[in-house]
Amino acid sequence: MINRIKNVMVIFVLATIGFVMSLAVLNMPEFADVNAPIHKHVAPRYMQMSYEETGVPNMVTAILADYRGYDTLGELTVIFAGGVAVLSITGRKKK
Amino acid sequence: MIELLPPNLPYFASIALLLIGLYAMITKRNLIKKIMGLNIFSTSVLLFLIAMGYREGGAPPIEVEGVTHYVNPLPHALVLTGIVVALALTSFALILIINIYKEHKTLDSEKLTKL
Amino acid sequence: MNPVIIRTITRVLVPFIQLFGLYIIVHGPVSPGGGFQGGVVVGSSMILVALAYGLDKAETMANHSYRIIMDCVGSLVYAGIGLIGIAAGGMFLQYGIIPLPFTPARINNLMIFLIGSAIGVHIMALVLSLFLHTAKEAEIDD
Amino acid sequence: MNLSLHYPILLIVILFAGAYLTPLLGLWNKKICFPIAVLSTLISAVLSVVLLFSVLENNIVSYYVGGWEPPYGIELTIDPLSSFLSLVVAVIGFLAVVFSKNYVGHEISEKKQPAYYSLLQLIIGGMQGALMTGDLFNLFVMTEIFSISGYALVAITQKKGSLLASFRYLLLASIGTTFILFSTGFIYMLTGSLNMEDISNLLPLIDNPWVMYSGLVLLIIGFAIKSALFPLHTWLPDAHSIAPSPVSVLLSALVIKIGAYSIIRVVYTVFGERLSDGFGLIGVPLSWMASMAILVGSLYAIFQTDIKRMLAFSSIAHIGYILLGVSLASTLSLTGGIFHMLNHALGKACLFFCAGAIIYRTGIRNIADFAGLSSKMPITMAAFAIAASSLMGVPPASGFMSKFYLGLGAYQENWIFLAVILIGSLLSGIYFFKVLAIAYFSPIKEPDSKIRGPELPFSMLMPIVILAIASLAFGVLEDLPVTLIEQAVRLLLSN
Repeated sequence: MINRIKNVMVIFVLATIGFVMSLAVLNMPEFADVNAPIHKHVAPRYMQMSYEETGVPNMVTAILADYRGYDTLGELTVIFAGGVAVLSITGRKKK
Repeated sequence: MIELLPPNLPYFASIALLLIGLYAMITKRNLIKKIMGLNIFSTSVLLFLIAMGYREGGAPPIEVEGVTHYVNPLPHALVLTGIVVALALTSFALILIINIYKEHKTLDSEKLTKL
Repeated sequence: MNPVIIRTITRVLVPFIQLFGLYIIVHGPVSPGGGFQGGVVVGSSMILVALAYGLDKAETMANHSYRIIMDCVGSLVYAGIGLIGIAAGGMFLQYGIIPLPFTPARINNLMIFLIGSAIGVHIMALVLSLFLHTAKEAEIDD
Repeated sequence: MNLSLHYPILLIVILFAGAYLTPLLGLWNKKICFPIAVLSTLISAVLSVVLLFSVLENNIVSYYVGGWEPPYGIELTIDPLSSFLSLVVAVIGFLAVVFSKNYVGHEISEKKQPAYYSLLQLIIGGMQGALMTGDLFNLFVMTEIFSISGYALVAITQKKGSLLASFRYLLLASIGTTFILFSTGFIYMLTGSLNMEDISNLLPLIDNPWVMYSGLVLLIIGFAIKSALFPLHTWLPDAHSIAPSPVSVLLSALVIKIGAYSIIRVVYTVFGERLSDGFGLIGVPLSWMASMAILVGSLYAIFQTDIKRMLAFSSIAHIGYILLGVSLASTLSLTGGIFHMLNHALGKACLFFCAGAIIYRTGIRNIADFAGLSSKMPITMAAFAIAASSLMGVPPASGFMSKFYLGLGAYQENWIFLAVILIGSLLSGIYFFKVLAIAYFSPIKEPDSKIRGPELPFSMLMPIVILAIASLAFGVLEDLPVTLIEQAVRLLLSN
C-alpha cells in the first residue's frame, strides 16, 4: 500500500516536471534556428575573432583554455576533488 | 518524413531522458541502478546543451577559410565540463557503493534504510 | 590460464593507443580534441594493461606516488600559468601579456598548448587512478 | 604589478593551490599537510578582510579573468553581500582547519589526512568561488566543487553509516546540480549570455515567460536542495551528524548558506529587473516552505537524543528563517535574513565545535549523558550556552537582533509569519534548554571516568572561544554588521 502511494506520488511529481518543461520547450526558439538569440549575442565574437585573438583555430579549445579558462581550472579542480575523494574512502577497515 | 516530426524534437528527447533518469533514481531499489539513473539524468542536460548550440548549415567550430557559419562553440565547452563533472561524480559514487556493499552486504536501498 | 591472444594484442596495441592519445593532446588547438580527451585515451591504454596483465602490473608501471605527482603537478602547472599572467602585469590566466619574443597570438597559442598538456597529464593519471582504486576496492575481500 | 587588484582571484586560487600541494607534499611527510592548510586558509582570510574594505569603498569590485571583458570572458563580481559572506566563510573555514589539528586523529586515520586537508581547502575554495563569481556557469562549476568535496568529507570517517549518509547526500544533491545546469541552459538559450550582469540587462527585453520562469524555478529548486529547504531536507540530518565535527561546522554553518546566497543572487541580481512585479508568484510558495521548515525542523530537533543530530535539525529550521527573510523581499526582512546568515553561521559553528570537543574529551554523544559536563568542561559549556542563546534569540546575543529584523519584516507581510518565527524561537528554546539543564543542573550519576586530558588543547579551545565572543559581540555592536548588510540590501533591491 505504501509503495502504491509512493509510486503515485513519484509519477505525479515526474508528470509535473515533464509538463512544465514541455511547455517551456514548446515556447523555445526552434531547433537549429539561425536567428535564435543564442547565435546572436556572444557567439559571433568567438567565431569571428577567436583566431586573431588567441591564435587557435579550434574555437572550442579557444573558449575552454582562454576565454573561459577559469571555468576549466574549476573543471580540473572538480575532477581533482573526485580523485582525492576516491583516495579518501579507499582502504577502509572492515568492521 | 522528417518534416512531420515536431521541430523541437531534440529538446523533447532530452526531457524524456531527464524523466527516465529521475524515475530510475527515485524508484529503483538497487543503488547501482540509481547511479545509472543519475548518469542518464545528467546526460539529458548534455543533449540539451549540444542541441541548443546547433544551427542550420553550421560547420564544426574549427576555423576554416571561406566558411562563415559555424555551430555555436560555447555549448561544446559547457558540455565538456558537464562530462567531466559526471565522470567525477560517477566514479566517486561507484566506489562508495563498493564500500557500502562491503559494510552492509546488500545494495537494496529499502533494506539499507532499515539498518 | 594465460590469455595469450589478449596479452599479445595489448602489448602491440598499447604504444599506438598512447601515441594516439598524445596526438590528440598535442593537436588540441587545431583539431577536435584537447587535454581532457587525449588524457582519457592515454589513461585507458593503461586500463587495458591492467585488464590484460592484472592490476599489479599496471600498479608497477604507474604506481600510486607517480600518479599523485602527475595529478598535482598538472593542476599546479595550470594554476601557475595563470599566476604568471598576474606576475607579468596582466590578469589571472591572461596569456598575451607574458613577455616572450613572439606575437601575442603566438604566445596565446603556446600557452593554450601548455595548458592542454598539463590537463592531459593530470587526466591520464587520474583516470587510471580512479579505475585502479575502484578495481582494487572491489577485489580485496570475498 | 599592483597586487591589490588581484585579491579576489588570489583568495580563491591560493586555496586551490594549497589543495593541489597537500597530497603532493603529503607523500613526503604527512605532518606537513596541516601547516599548508592553515597557511592557505589564513592568507585567504586576510585577503578577504582587505577585500571587504575595498568593497565598502567602491560598492562593487569586478575582476575580468583572463582580461576578457564580461560577456565574453568570466567576470568576478564582488558586491558587499558576497564580500561579507566571503569573510564569514574564510574565518570559520580557518577555525575549522585549526580545530582539526587535534581532533582529526580521533576520527580519521593518519593515512587519509592529506586527502582530508586537501578536501577541506577545496570545499572552502569552492564556496569562495561560488560567492565571488559573476558568471552563471561558473557558479555551477564552483557549486560542484564544494559539493563533491562535501560528499567525500561526509564519507571520510570510519563510522558506521557514513557511507550511506554520503550516498544519499550525493544522490539528492546531484539532482540539484543537474537542475542548475539545465536552467543555466534555459537562460543561455534565451539571452545568449552567461554573465549575470548581462543577463539581468537582457531579460527585461525578452518576452518568453514560460522558458524564463521554468528556468528560474529549476534554479531555485536546485539551490533549495543545496540549502536543504524543508521538503528537500532529507539528506541533511544524516550527513551533518555523521561527518567529523569540523566538517559538520563547514557543512552546517557555511555550505547550506551558499545555497541560500545563490538563491538571493539569482533572484535579486539575475532576475532582479524582470521580477520587480512578479516575485510573488515564486516568493509565496518559497515563504510557506520556509515557514514549514522552521516548524518541522524545530519540532524534530526536540525529539533527538544525539547532540549532533539535534544541531543538524536545528540547521533545517534556521535555513528556514533565512529563506523566509529572502522570500518576503522587503528591506527589513532581507536585512534580517542576511544578518541571520551571519548569526547562524557563528552560533552553529560554535555549537558544532562544542559538540566535537565534548565527543573528543568524553566520547559522549547522547544528550541524556551530559550530566556534570558543566564542571568538567566549563569553558565549552559556557560557549555552548552563549551560542545556543544566540540561536534562540535571547536579547544580549546577536541572534535576537536578526530575529527582530526578521519579525518586523514578517509582520509587514503577514502576521502568520511573525507567529511562525515566535513559535520557532520558543521550540528552539525547548531543545537548547534541555541540553543546558542536563549539563548544568542534573545530578552526576557516576564519577567521571574516561576523560582525556586536563583541558582541551589550545587548537580546539580557541575556535570555540572566538566564536562565542563573536556571537555576543555582534549582539552588542549590531551597528557594525547591520550598516554593512543595509548597504548590501540597498544594492540588491535597487534593481
